[in-house]
Amino acid sequence: MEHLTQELQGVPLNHYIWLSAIIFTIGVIGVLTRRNAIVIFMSVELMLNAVNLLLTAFSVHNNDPSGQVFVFFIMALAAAEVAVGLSIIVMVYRNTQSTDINVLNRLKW
Amino acid sequence: MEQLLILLIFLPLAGALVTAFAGKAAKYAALVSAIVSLVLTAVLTCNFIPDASTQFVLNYPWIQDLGINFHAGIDGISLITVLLTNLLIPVIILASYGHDYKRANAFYALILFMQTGLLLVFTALDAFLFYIGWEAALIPVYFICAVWGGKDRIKVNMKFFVYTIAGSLFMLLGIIYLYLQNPLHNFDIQAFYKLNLDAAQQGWIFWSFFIAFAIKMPVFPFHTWQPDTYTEAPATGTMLLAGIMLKMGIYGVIRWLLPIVPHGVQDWGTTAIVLSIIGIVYASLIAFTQKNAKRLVAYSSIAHVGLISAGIFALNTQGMQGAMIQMLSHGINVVGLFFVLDIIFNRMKTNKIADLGGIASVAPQLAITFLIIVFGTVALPGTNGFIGEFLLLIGIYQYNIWAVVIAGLTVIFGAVYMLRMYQGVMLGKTNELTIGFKDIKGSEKLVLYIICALILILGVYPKPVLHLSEAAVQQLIEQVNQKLTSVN
Amino acid sequence: MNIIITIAVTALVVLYAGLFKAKKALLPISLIGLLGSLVFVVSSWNTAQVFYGMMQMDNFALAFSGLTIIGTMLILLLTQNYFAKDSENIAEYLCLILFALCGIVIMVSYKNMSMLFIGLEIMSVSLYILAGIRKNNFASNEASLKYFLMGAFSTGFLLFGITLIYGASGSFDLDAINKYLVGNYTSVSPLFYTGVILMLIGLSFKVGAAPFHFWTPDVYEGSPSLITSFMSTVVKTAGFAAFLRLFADTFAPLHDFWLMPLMVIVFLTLLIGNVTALFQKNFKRMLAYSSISHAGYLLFSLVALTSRSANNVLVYAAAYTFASIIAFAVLILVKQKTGNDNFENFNGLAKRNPFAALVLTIAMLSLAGIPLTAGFIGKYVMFLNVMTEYQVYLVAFAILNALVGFYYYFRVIVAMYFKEGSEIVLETPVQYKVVLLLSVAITLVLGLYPSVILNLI
Amino acid sequence: MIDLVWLVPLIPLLGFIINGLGRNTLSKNLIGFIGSAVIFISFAISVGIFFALGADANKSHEIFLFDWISAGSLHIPLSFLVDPLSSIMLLIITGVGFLIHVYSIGYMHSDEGFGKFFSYLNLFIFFMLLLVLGSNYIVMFIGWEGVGLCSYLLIGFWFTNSSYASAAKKAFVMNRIGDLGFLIAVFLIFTTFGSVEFSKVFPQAAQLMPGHATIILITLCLFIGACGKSAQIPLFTWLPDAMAGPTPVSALIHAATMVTAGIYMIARSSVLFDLAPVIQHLIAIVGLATAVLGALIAITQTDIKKVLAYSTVSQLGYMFLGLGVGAYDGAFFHVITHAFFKALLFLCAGSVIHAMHHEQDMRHMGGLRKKLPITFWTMLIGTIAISGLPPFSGFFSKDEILAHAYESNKIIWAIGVFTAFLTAFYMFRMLYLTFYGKYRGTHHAQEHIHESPASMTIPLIVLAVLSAIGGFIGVPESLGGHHWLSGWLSPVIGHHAEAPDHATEYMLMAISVVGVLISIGFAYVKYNKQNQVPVADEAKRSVLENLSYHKFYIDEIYDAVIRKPLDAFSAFFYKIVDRKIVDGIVNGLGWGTTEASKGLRLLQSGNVGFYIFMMVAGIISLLLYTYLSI
Amino acid sequence: MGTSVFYVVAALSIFFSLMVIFSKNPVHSVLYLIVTFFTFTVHYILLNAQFLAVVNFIVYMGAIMVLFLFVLMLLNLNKDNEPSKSNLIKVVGIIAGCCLVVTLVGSLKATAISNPLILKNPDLGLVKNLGKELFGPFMLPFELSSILLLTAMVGAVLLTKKEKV
Repeated sequence: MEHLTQELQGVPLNHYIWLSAIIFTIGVIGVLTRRNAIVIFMSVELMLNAVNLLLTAFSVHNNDPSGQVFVFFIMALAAAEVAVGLSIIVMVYRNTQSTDINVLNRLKW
Repeated sequence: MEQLLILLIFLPLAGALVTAFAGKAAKYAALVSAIVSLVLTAVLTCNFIPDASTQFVLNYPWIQDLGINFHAGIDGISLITVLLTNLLIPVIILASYGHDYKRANAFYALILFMQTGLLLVFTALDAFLFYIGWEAALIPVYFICAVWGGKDRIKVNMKFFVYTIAGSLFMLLGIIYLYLQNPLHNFDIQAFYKLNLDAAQQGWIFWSFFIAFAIKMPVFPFHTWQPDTYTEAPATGTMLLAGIMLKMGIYGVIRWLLPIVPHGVQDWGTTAIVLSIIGIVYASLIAFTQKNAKRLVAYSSIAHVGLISAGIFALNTQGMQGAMIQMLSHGINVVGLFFVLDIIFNRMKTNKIADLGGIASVAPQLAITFLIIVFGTVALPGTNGFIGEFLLLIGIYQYNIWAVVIAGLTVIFGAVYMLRMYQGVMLGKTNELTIGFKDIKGSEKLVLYIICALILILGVYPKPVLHLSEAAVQQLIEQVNQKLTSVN
Repeated sequence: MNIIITIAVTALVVLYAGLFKAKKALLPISLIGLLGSLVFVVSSWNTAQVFYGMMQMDNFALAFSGLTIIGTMLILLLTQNYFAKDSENIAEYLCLILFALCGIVIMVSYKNMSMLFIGLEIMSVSLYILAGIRKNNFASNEASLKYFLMGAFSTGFLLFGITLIYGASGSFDLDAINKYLVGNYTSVSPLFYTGVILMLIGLSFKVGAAPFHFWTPDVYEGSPSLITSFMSTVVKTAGFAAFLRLFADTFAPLHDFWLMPLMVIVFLTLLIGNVTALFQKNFKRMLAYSSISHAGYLLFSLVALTSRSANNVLVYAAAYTFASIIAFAVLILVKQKTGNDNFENFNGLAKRNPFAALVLTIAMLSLAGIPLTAGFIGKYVMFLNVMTEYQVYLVAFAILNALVGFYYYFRVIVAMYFKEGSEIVLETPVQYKVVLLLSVAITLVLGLYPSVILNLI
Repeated sequence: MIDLVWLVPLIPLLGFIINGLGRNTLSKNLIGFIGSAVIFISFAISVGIFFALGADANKSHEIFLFDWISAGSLHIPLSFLVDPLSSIMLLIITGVGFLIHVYSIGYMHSDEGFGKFFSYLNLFIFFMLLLVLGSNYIVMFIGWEGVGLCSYLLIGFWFTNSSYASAAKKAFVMNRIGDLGFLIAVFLIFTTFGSVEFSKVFPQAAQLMPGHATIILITLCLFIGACGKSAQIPLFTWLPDAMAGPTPVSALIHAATMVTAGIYMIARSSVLFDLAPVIQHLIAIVGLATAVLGALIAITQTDIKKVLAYSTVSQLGYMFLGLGVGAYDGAFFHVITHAFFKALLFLCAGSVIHAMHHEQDMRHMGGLRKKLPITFWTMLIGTIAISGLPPFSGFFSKDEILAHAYESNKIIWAIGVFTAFLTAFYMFRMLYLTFYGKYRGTHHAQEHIHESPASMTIPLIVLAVLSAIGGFIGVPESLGGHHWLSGWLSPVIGHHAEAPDHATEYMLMAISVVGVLISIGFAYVKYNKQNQVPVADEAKRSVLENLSYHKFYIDEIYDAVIRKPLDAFSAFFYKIVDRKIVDGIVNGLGWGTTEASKGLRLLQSGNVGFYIFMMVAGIISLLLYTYLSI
Repeated sequence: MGTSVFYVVAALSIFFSLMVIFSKNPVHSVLYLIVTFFTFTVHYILLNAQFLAVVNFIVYMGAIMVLFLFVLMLLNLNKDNEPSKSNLIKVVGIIAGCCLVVTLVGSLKATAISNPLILKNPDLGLVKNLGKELFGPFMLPFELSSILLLTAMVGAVLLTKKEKV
């Protein structure tokens, strides 16, 4: 473990940024292209995780634990959000028998 | 003595509250309030020393953080407009007695509320207070016109409201700008007078103010709200609009535009005069063939106001004094005209000239009073209209002779459309409709007699009124000229 | 601190009271709790306490807390009989509102990004739920899901922004960030700029500024009116307080950088909010668009950062809050009688219920920004604020929009006074009367004598 | 006595007020009495003033009443000026006015609006007196417009007839056109001389060089004013229409007094006009043209009042001719004599009309000589007077003008004389058609024809006497007189043209008298001997006759050139410019916003995917900005 | 081998996350997401953020993903019956995504920060260290997140429980 981490110290910070940005964007693309609310939600989780990773990288870079603490909060939020979000989806499904977001267009204009 | 002014300004507000809860007695309560105001104004006028100073000054901090004070006072110019307001409001209230308005308490309360707004406008020495009054006068009249108006009232009044408030918001922009320029960071008019703005600044402040005033007056081409609104509004609303409200614009120009941005006026005054004069001819021409008498009078009002506006921008004592007295005269005359048309409308349910005619044979009293008002409007010597028009024209003449030649067409055109209307409505043979016309009586008679008396008295002996404002007007013009010569 | 504790404890007490079926006691308990917190607000005035370096209860925070608490109280007063007919779980609703209020108090007082995040999320999650509490109502479902999906999405950007700022400055603490900015003014990391922009996006979403406003009309319309009133007043106020704390203080050194995007946002927000509101048939939806436009005006305080910016937001938010509460209160009354939110239902209201009509008129005048109402003072200070930097074109544009605003606000007045409507008599319950009277009194007092609030912060 | 001059206008004003207020309550006799009495009192005072002035060495008295308007440097007092010119005008106005008032008692006796009529007449007298008494242009202007008002009221007296009402309006509007000229002249005077007081303006003006541009402008404007009031080309068409009013009105306002106000004004401002020879020429030409035109039209008219009206136009042209050639006193002389004989003629015509039950068409008259003897004889005197046969009044005044014209320009004189022949012709044509030949009306009407009551005939007789002898106030030196009038007016009208030498004058007189006699003979042959009667309206006429009969189509031309284009402009401005363009822009803004609203709200598609896409687009653009700006 | 582990794992992360959004069956998406999260856990370990790695493993993969799967099964969505959006929208979405990543990275000028990541304090991500931080300066947010969780709890119950009507 010790060894492994020592080995990895050569990765430039901007590669982490790239990675996070790419994964974040993949999440965004997911949100943009999918119609299933649950999958969209999963894409959002992907975005959050990208942020988490970047935060951790910055935390290490800055040698500051608070970044990792923040990740912890984000996870707590994610948990809360998942609970609420999924119950909303379930509730909607009960009424519409669907999780397709395109069904949700009664409120417009 | 300051208490007198406080009382004067807020009495109508108190009256409005009382009236709002007076139920059936609302119209009497309103009249009493208005008459008390009139008496107060008379007392005030008697105590007024006709020099250039501002008297009865009130100055209380109001919104200190923003440099806003309740700063009001009366000088000769204000006094004329205050006089106009408090003179016409009772007349207008009395004139509304022929109608049985629904929710009369609200109706009369709104009138009185508006009176406070108007008085604020006419006495404010703090730009913010002025603006507040400006808007406070607008809201009630909007409701008066929109609730009690004709069938097209909603759309028309919306236009009126949005149009006027558009102007006033740009004025607010100008006021804020002046406030920011003012090192004292307040809205005091004297401080504004002392500002040294460069020509570009003055130019755009001129426009931000002028558009607001031009819409209110209205000056061509900002006038199109006016004929519709006048036509659709209930008679009382029309009288308030044409008789008093319109003077807010004129007063604004005199009090706030000329002394604050003299260079702006110098640069753009010609444009303003040209617009005003175009308005005179244009509106007169349009009035020629109007089929609805109310609309005709509306256009005539544009023409008359154009003359006043041109006279003010001519920037000399005669023009300005003419504007002062013409404000009063126009207020009286136009109220009279609209009242007569209202009497006719009340009875005949129409103001279409073609439907009327021959009323003079069945209602001689009305015919005579109407005639006097018409001739007051066409500025026959011996009536109030003449004094103002004469002074205005002489003022414009000193500005430019060609301006007066064109503006003077109002003398001819006014006679043409007014007499056309008079002939169409009153003369000729009676028709099936007008044969049953009942002559005026009761409150109608009283109102018309008062109006005619005012027309003649002012026409024959205008000196006391002219005297009231003379010193103030002269000081104002000197002030402007000084500013023009001192800088640049 | 004790404000949050009081509110949170109240929420828990309410939750328990709900368990014990003490329905009658719920509202009083909540109100007493809020009153208690209000007392704390007043008592800690001018103390500027800092808690754990995380929360700063300065006058800014206290003033906004006070405003949001009062707003919440008024809205809670409207809950009488509101939920009862379609749910048993009133305690939970109240509890959620109070939790959201907790989040709001955090949002207005945070001194650390983590607090902002937590506060924002407490509030948002509560609102996701509250928007959907009409479980069988399709609109409510839709509102809830839309709000949730888009909210979660925008949170991602907000977090990314926080991350980048953290990456650049090495801290979540606002003071430290500000110190970093001031210290490295010439060499601020590019990460930071992007972070600022992303945070701008995230917060714009929360306050419903264009082009991140799309959730607003749908969610406002679909949510139960009471919740909408909460969202559009208290929540919006909180959003702006959060916005202000971050941008007006911490990011102030970068003002030149984020001014441009902000201006674009302001222009778009004003335009879309006002112009779209014009053609609405549904009163609630119109209010939603109007709230977007008000967001535009509120952002004026950020266009020109002056010592008064914060207070201006407070004034504007107060004016907007009370006027909106009136509007929603009357809307709820009308809707309970007629079943939908369309303008036609307001036809002839002046006859059916003159009091409500008058009060709503004043509210509309205030929203439109007519003098002698609080709304005018709000707009005025905003205009004044940006005029100090001579943003003449912005103000001119705002004026044009305000004109459009007059048009749609007056539509309500027109409907109430000038149109003939059904003869259904509309009664005003006592609590509604209290709310309406209080709000209208505040609206007028602020309009006539705004000094009471002008120098609060 | 002179200090009491304010009573002169005030008393008629009182009469107006009493009659006006009591028009429905007082009896007709009382109204008639009051109405006439007040004028008589004024007349009496005027006579007193006249003699007092005659006895006074100082020929000019200003009586200050009160300050009327003052604004800045402009001070306009209400003050009166009593001098030879105004004192003589007072006499004419109150004297002739009184007679016409008396006449009206009889003439209007059966009219419903008797009280109203008298109050209007009194008001007219008041304004007319104000006009002549004013010591400055503004007071004059008050009277000037005031008489216009009364003219409007009295022409439209029978307003139920809408063409009468239109005639009234036309009169007022045309007067107003002139008034604008007057007003501008006043402005010019004020700015040039710093005052509008006669006593300050004229001495200053006398210092100026002749032909000074401002003076020319002032006099031109004044002349435009005079044209309106005194019915000169191009503003004369209102006067014939003004015959719509009751006949005493035509006599008083549209013959004797008001229409001569223009001459009075120019005579009053003679100092100014002397400095503007160009304008004087213009006046002469316009006057002459008007005289000819009026006479030409009068030849073929069939309405007895129209003949007199065009004759008035023509005579007014004469007066202007006189003014134009510098014979101010001659013109003024003609004003006086014209007041006598034209008032007489109108009143006679009124008497005829009264007798014929408001029949005015001469084609339905004839042979009235026996039934209306007094009317006939008085009218005969009037006709001779206007034709200019010595020693009747018209001869002297007309001759004086012609003599000066001859001095000024021979062609002008020739045309003037020709016009005089025409005058004699159409006047005698009228006389013959009315009083000679056979009665051509209905039998029913014939039975009711009777001489008018005494209240009408006495004024006729008085006026006939005046017409006959009135000329003796201005007998020229060539005929052994010493032209009292000229001497009397000399303090006011300082400069006046030299009369031609006696021999020339005799020759001129001879030519005109002979010519007139021939014309009369011509008329006699045609209308008495041959009993020719003008053909019916629709009958065919020769081209010239047609032109004359249709008044040279001037009304129609005005209608086509001025009124119709103006109305078309009005409609255009209203319907196109105002509604479509100016209002269209305003409404278009509103419409555009609404359309924008319709469009923009489609953005809110309800589709979450779309919303998010838009958000992403926004985010991308903001990030792009960031990329570009750092 | 050095840093290549990171790149391999990173590639895997990207690959699986792409699979998440492109697999038609939601259940497959969830499973790919779990795998993606696992790669994240590896990243955390590589960054020596052991506590986070554990939490990520437990919370995300253990709790959250199971919840997702549970809901999917509950709602019977384990078929790829999602009506897919039109290709146009997909293409547009992808293009938008690409633009986003380009602008995002571009605006970061990330290439400028090429200094390698150095773990200055190996204990940074250890529980002890984080605990101190969490119960020290971050005490308040930590406590307050309880409200968040409570809210979520109440909300979840509220929304999914059947009303007695």
